[in-house]
Amino acid sequence: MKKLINDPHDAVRDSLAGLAAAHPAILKVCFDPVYVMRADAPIQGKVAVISGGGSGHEPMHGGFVGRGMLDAACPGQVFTSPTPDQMEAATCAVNGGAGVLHIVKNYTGDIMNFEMAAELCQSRGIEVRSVVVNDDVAVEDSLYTAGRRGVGTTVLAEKICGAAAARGYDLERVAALGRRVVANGRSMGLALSPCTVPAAGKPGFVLGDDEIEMGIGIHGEPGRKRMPLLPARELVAQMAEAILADLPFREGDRVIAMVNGMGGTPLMELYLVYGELDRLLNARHITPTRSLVGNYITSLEMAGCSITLLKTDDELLSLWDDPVLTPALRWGI
Amino acid sequence: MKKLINDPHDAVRDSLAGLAAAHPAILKVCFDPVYVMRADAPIQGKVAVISGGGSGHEPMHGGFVGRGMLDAACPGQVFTSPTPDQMEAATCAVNGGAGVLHIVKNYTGDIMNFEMAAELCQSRGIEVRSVVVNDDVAVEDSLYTAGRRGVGTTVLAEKICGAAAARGYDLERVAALGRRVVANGRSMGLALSPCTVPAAGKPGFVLGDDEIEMGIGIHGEPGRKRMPLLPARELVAQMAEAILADLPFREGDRVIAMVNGMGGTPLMELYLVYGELDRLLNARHITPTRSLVGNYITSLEMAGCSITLLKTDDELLSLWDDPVLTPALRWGI
Amino acid sequence: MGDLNVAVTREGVLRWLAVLAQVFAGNREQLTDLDRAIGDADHGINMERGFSAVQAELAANPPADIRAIFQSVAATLIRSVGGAAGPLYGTFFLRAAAACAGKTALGAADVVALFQAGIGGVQQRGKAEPGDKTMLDALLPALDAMRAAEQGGSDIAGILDRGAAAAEAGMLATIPMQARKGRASYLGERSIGHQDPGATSSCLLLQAAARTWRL
Amino acid sequence: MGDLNVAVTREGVLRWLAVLAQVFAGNREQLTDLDRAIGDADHGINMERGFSAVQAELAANPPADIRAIFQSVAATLIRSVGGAAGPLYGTFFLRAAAACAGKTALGAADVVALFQAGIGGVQQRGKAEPGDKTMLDALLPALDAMRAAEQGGSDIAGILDRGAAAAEAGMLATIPMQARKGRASYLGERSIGHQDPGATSSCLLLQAAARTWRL
Ligand SMILES: Nc1ncnc2c1ncn2[C@@H]1O[C@H](COP(=O)(O)OP(=O)(O)O)[C@@H](O)[C@H]1O
Ligand SMILES: Nc1ncnc2c1ncn2[C@@H]1O[C@H](COP(=O)(O)OP(=O)(O)O)[C@@H](O)[C@H]1O
Ligand SMILES: [Mg+2]
Ligand SMILES: [Mg+2]
Ligand SMILES: [Mg+2]
Ligand SMILES: [Mg+2]
Repeated sequence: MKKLINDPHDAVRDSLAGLAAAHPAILKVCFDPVYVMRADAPIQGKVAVISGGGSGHEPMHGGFVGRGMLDAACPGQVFTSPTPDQMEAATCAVNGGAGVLHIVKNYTGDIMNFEMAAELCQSRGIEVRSVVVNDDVAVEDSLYTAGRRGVGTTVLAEKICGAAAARGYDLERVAALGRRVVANGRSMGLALSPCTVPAAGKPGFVLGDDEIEMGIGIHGEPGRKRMPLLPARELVAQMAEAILADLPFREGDRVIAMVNGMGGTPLMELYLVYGELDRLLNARHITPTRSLVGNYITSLEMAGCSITLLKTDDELLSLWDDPVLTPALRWGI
Repeated sequence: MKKLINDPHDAVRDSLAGLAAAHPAILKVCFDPVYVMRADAPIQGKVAVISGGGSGHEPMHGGFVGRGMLDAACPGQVFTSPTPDQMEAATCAVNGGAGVLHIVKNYTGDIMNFEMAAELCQSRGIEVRSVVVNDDVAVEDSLYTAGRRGVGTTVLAEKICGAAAARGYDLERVAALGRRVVANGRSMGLALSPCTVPAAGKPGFVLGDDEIEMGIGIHGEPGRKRMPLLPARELVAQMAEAILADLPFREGDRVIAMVNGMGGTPLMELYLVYGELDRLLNARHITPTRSLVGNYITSLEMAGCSITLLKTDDELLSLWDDPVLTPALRWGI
Repeated sequence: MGDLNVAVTREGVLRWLAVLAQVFAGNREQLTDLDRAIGDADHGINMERGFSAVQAELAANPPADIRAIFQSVAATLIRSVGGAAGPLYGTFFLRAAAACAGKTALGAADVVALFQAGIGGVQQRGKAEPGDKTMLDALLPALDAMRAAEQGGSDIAGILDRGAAAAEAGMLATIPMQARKGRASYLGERSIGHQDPGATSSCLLLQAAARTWRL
Repeated sequence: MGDLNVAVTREGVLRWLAVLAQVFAGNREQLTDLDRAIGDADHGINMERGFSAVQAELAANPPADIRAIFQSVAATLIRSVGGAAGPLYGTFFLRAAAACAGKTALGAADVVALFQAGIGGVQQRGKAEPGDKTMLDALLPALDAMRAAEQGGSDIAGILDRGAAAAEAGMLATIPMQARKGRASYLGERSIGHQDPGATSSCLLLQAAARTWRL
């Protein structure tokens, strides 16, 4: 394991210290319990939007804290959900009296820890609503399982809910909007290589020289299948077909299209993937009205990518375009 | 070799097609010869700023084309300098009558190809000035060698010269500014793992399990020495010391500090490195007034990072803060 | 309710927790490897972090009685483990604490009541069913076995021995199961053929209890 | 000035270029491997790309005479090779073209003049000195040898043979050199012990010429 860290046990903390040092005007980091919050929080009268999850997915979520997006983020250990005390402290710190939205990715651990936190916050008299993101079409959905994983749509939900909160939407409306984003967003990913949790010291899985994992999760969880590496065009087609068929997306739809790197994929390849996706969408008469290409929800140094499509309407697009000022997403300010 | 590409020979083109598709409002891509240009170029009366170099360093340079930064970028084959016809075509396309600045990294190939292009442009009656970036302290400077490589300071020079051109500085002033940035910027990098040029199919070098290359170039060129992987704090200290001693930077200096990922390094590690750098600079009473943490000048999927420090003054800082709208660097717009 | 000489005392509980810290440190790799196969390769790391944090907290703020110990354990696990295991084992000890209210030592029936409350809490928090390939597939058979042993007149050591044996059988029985809860459920059929990490840590928890009170 | 039957004609030059395309395709890996050791692992790729582009261009737009061929080669190399090799070999052929102005066939002295002009161009463009561990360390000895052979009365085949032999010796002599120009110079002492890729491609260029006119 080769990593630019000091001690595996301090990696998350040391990294957060760097995040705080790099962006003092945007955010600050509190330790014990650990959370990242807007430098100017709480904003009185504004709904606060919070997210959190295991670390190792940077810039998610800490890199999305700032004006027009998250009020706070709670990073857990690498690939391990944060604990209720973190969400409780963050919720109390950023509550501006208008209630707090928790954006939660659908993993058993995240769900349970956020649930416990929400109970604790409610008992302190803070209104909390939760939106659960479960957009990964790689996982067969079923009433008899933990359901689908939350992946790329989380980024879009955080941006759009953050914009709505900044506009003054009330808690119910921001939560409803979050659910609408989740209902209209779908994702799928693949891995070319595994990643290594610092404290574990060895890769979470092993792939053959020409093998990829189609439908990979963001924690290195296995996906739909192992298969040989194919030309990018065919891999994009497989991912895009699965996504398009699922909602389903239809001719005439306008989408926000994200091509996300898993952490170890060169931008050159991500743009190549975007080019293939763009071509495929246009052939289906689906319009990618907005794009996002880069590392947004990663898995440490994993090589691979994911595609997220969000079917939009005028309201979602206009919220998407609203100004945002965070370490990882910034425009209009 | 596992890459998200179709055919190694088309990788650069396919990726540029994706860049164009993702950012139609910002830039367009011309093929034959290949260059990326601002969607709204030429801007009459404005000095145009152009850069170029081998591909594989994305987002550099194509990702820096847009308002407030580059008017055009000329991407070569992977790790191979572009050819004079590209620079000539790009220069003609973006020339707004106020002359064109070429920002060139100090590699023999880049120098010679840009030189030939400049001759061709001058013979067409276009005023061209060149700024050569040679900021890599890893290479011993000497009159008897090709000199130092151009690395991270290139990004800062492109931003600052682009801002100056947008403000209406004339060609001589923009060129002089570029030289001032080069004179005040220093960089050094290291690699944890190699990278593979698509057309070559195998890694450019090999490192042992616990070995790193200190002073790596951005094409996988060997650096100062092979050495064992040390804790990030010590690696940062070695890089920072080499940089600080070189200019030299002094107590009281204000710097723009960039921690750049080589392409395969998780953001978590880059922020950790920034944290260590910030601590070290503060201990020396050098103030990192602005920061940039992420993948800006990469080497395909190489794992590793580089540090760039630019000693600034009020003019440089204010130009740095000017609005910029490119795929990879954006603020104020 | 059993001979008080072999009852569960404050000291016994502390010994159990000390053993658990050792056990999870020693089985860190094994649990993480199991989680690598069908999860995200952190279960052993999570458990070790949690139970070593428990030791630190108990040393810093020694609780007065069994209930307070379990409350401290619950709070520590909840704030230090994270993931699925944190809330689940945290809830286990939270409910166990409630079941020990007002008691300075526990007899055989109290021990069974403690596990019943704790395991009920896991079930309520995680909403898993038997056969879902989770820690419950070790815990529920253990509870049944302990209840039967207590009704059959076993002493505490005997009860815990039977519980540990049943937990081990339940743990092994997770191997052929297809996961329907937790991270392993994303794997669908590919989860078959692997032992569940949480069932394994639950088995270790019961084996440690049996060892503690057997001595 | 040599028997016109063994003079360098338009057809001979085209044959040489066809051989070069094969030679660089066949030595793509070797040249790239040499460049991997002390450069950026692309020299073979660059040379193959360039000389196959030359073939395509010559087929599409057949030039009328030797000078036009060299002009076409120069333009094609300059726009297709990139890196250091593109401008250097491009300049070589640009100057070679100028040296052939007005000639339909070249005699022995013309051949030497051609190489002298071309190599002079490389020197001017790259500003390298002998011993800097570059292609010049193959080209300059070759030029000296060809000049001597021509003065000694050799025919074209003999001149090119001597040139190729000297280029090969020059190429091998780059091994112990420390690079002072080009990408390998960043390596300092670590460039010692490796054969220079550009000197190797220059040697191949001369060997191909010798082979072409020996037949
Ligand atoms: N809903 C649930 N009910 C009971 N146990 C569960 C549930 N979901 C997961 N588990 C248990 O948790 C274990 C995984 O714990 P751990 O690896 O620490 O958390 P995570 O899956 O969040 O990484 C699984 O092996 C399983 O036994
Ligand atoms: N200044 C120079 N003069 C002459 N030859 C040079 C010079 N710089 C580099 N070369 C030659 O170019 C070769 C490398 O070519 P190539 O790999 O195609 O370009 P690059 O170094 O840009 O990747 C070197 O091996 C060397 O022989
Ligand atoms: Mg986990
Ligand atoms: Mg090159
Ligand atoms: Mg786990
Ligand atoms: Mg090279």
